[in-house]
Amino acid sequence: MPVYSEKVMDNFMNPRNVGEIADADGIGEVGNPVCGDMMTFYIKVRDNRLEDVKFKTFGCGAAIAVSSMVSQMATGMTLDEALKLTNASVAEELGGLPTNKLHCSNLGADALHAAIQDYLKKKGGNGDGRKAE
Amino acid sequence: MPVYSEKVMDNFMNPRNVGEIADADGIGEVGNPVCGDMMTFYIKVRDNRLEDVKFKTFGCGAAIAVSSMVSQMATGMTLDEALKLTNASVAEELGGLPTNKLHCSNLGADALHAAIQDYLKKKGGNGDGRKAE
Amino acid sequence: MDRHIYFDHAAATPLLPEVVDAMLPYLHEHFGNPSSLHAWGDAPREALAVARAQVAGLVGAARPEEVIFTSCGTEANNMAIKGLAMAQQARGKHIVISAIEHFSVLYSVRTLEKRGFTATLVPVDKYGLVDPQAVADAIQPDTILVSIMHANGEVGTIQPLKEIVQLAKERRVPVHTDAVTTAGTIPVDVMDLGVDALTLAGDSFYGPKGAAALWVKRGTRIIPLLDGGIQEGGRRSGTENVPAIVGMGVAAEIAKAKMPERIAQATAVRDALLNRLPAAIPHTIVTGHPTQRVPDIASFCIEFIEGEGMLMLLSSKGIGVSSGSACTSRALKGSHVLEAMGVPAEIAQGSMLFGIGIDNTLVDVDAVIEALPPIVERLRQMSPLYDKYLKSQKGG
Amino acid sequence: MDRHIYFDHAAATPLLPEVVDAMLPYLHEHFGNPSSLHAWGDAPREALAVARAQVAGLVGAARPEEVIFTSCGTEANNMAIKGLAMAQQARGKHIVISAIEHFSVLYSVRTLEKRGFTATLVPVDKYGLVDPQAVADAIQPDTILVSIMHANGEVGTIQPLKEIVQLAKERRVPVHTDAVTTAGTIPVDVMDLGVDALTLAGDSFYGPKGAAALWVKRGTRIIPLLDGGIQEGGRRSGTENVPAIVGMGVAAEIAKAKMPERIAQATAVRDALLNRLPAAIPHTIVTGHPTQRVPDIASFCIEFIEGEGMLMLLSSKGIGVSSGSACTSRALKGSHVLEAMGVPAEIAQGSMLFGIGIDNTLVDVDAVIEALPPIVERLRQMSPLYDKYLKSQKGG
Ligand SMILES: Cc1ncc(COP(=O)(O)O)c(C=O)c1O
Ligand SMILES: Cc1ncc(COP(=O)(O)O)c(C=O)c1O
Repeated sequence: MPVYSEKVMDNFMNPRNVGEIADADGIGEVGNPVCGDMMTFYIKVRDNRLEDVKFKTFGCGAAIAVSSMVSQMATGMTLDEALKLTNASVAEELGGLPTNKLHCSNLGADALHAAIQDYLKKKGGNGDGRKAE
Repeated sequence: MPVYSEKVMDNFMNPRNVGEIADADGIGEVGNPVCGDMMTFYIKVRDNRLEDVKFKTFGCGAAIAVSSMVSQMATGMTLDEALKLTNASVAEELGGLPTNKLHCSNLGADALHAAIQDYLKKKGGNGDGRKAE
Repeated sequence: MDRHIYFDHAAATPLLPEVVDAMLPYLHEHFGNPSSLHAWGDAPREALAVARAQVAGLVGAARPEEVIFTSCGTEANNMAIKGLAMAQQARGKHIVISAIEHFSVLYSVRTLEKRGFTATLVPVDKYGLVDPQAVADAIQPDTILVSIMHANGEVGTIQPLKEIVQLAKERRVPVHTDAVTTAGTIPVDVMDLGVDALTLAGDSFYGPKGAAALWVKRGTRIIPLLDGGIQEGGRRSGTENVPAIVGMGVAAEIAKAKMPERIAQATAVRDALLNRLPAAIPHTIVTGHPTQRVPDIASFCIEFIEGEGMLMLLSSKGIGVSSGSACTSRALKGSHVLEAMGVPAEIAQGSMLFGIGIDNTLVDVDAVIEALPPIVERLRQMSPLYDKYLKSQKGG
Repeated sequence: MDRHIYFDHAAATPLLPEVVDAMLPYLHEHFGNPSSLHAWGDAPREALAVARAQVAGLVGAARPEEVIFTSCGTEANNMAIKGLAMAQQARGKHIVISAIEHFSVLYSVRTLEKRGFTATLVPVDKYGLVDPQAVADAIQPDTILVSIMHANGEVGTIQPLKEIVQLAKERRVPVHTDAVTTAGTIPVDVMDLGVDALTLAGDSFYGPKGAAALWVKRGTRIIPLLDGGIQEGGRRSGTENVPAIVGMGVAAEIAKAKMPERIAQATAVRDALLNRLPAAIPHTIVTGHPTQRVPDIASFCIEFIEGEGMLMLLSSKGIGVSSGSACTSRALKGSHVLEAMGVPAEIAQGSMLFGIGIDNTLVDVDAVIEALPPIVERLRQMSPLYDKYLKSQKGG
């Protein structure tokens, strides 16, 4: 019995959207290598939608698979939709995670949300009148 | 690995001198069925020697083997020799006993000694001047 | 030995061929550690999950995770008594058990008494039955655990456990039961019984030595007995004995499937022994309950002689039985079970226990009925007690 | 998988064919209970005696009766710590251990702390070495037990145990050692070491799971962990796991006979790994002592990445290794051993442990040196830490 579901393994072995976006609209970094996991998400926003999502992740197989899955799920979403993306839906989409790895899915959603917050903050700071929710 | 040595088994399976002596010169009874072992020894004395020794024993295999061995060792001994017969020599003669069964060899020697004491007491009581040691 | 008739299944059961076959891959290629994250961990991890479900299935547990594998029934009982009591000690320090519990329960309680706990030992009647009301009456405001065995391994009496549990629950006291004698033999359903924890052992139902289990209802707090790593959900550390656990799982599944036919077969052999032995040997007493007893134990006391001699002479005829508790026959103490049932100590010395197995037949009973009477007679001829009895009869 | 290269012998060892062969009769015809007094008990009882002598022989014990069989190393360690401490508590309640003990020692001590004991954890240096003088200094008038492992299972560092024992003896404090990592691998002699109790586990030297032992010097008082019957001289109750114990005995005998050749072979493989891996992969640190280490452990930290991903990708190439403690790789905590050695937490996340076995060769090392660098490179490309490092280099 492998520790991870097939879908987790696929996303771990062949992670999608690894990398960074040089001129990202928002960057979110969560976690801490001291605790074993750290994720950086990069987003490109166009018409209030996530046009591109990339990540770099330091962490276990689950952390990498979660990052890959979050990036795929988020791409194309509106910001509001992406902000509503939950750890539970990520874990579900991955066909489940071992209980002791569920925190990885929290981290994935958190990193994405942090990148969006970063974008909203910067945008607010640019003076176009839109405030961070 | 059998629990008992060959010699114990032989004396248990084919105990020598089982029985009672109708006109015994001395009878010794030790132990208590409540504790699991009880032995009765009967002796016939002639010229200060044990001419005949018989026993009845309620107890484990070791108790029966010890009784058999004590009866054989004692037969032909002078009373003094028989009184010096120890539990250790009985156990040795049997090729050893499991540690948790060593008390059986005590019982065997004790029963024999009790029978001799009984004889000596009766004799003393008969007024022939010899006292129990 | 001309014949080989094994009648001591309470002491050890032979492993089913299916059990050994299931174990072998885990002694060969699947030797890996179930905690290993690489490929070598996969098969052992899967095997543990399967065995856990099989064992849960045997006792009607809702969730396989409630099954904690241990190395033996003794460990499971120690864990249950010490672990449940220690987890509840803020609420109280009083424990209720019966007087006829297995030593692993009894002495675990004794150890807790050294740590400030107190205990009430509920008595049994002459059949070895615990009165549920006596358990209820023993419960105090500070009682935090009741442990009553499902059936006794020496006399086979089955306790009215459901009633006991109900009365304990009304008083909000959790109940553990040692089901080593029953699980795998008669239907045992943790939901139906209503217990909070239950001990079972694979080697009592044709599984291997080295695997047993404590089922603990979800939500029940228990302090581990073995501290360490993260195996068994952190409740029982130590590398899992995968081959033995696999064997226990398979044995559990087979026990469940074959239970009705096994019960029918054992009952026939048991009843033949219970009827024929006292008829063939005067001064023989059946111990245990006439009807409330497990199908695979026939137990007696044969008066005026001691059990060890009997069983060794029977062994020399190729027949294996035991005397007193199979597990403690070297303890040199009279059975505390028979004592609690009021059997006089000298009579208890002649205890004889037949543990009936799946291969025993009525032909085996014939062999016992043929072999045993001369052995008893021979030992009685040697016995000063019998002597006294005969003389008293003559005198009287 | 194209190749199968198992390099995780610290987590599990395959059973030797001789070991399985020796076990089989006890899974078949010799299924009896060693406590049984009839013929079915004879072979199992004999087998236990033989295994006890074999295990005693492996560790230089004077008397086989000093060997207490347990179900696993964890149980032996729990028994040692709790049993020795509880037996001595009238004299004091302070325990000295090292900071890098196995969790079964560490958490046993934690449990005792809840029962009023206190403990000093002696630190280690960057190589994982305990300073004997630091142990001596930690000893207080109320210290009743010192437990220092013989060698650590994660980094392989061998402790100066003899010196530690000598200093403890001068202060009249008994010493236990967890020798799971060393017994069966390098010479371990209880007399020479001078210890009072020693833990060893059969499954660390090609024996089966389910059998381990605590050797306790005659005359040393110890309170049982498992209360109950009369097995193991009353010190460890529960039906003995005969097949596993038999297997451990045979494995012990073979380990002793083949020790020199096994050491030579493992050392060659270890040294190849220790030399070639850091050369092939930049930013790789060897953990453990440069010379005072067991022959069969090569351990590293590979910077900027986390161990689990590495070992899973290696597994997909047919290579089995582990990260952190084999027993605890699912605990999700950074290794307490590396932490105690002062390895920064993020570097400790990249720990990688090769447990070298009797079948590993230099060809296996070639395979690792071929497979691992691209895996590391790939994970580093994904790692934000590596990114930061590279940018800092450019910046600097
Ligand atoms: C040093 C050490 N001690 C004790 C143990 C515990 O052994 P087990 O898991 O067999 O209980 C281990 C396990 O690997 C170990 O490495
Ligand atoms: C009722 C009962 N409970 C517990 C045990 C202990 O089992 P083990 O010896 O496997 O530890 C026994 C042993 O026969 C038993 O009969």
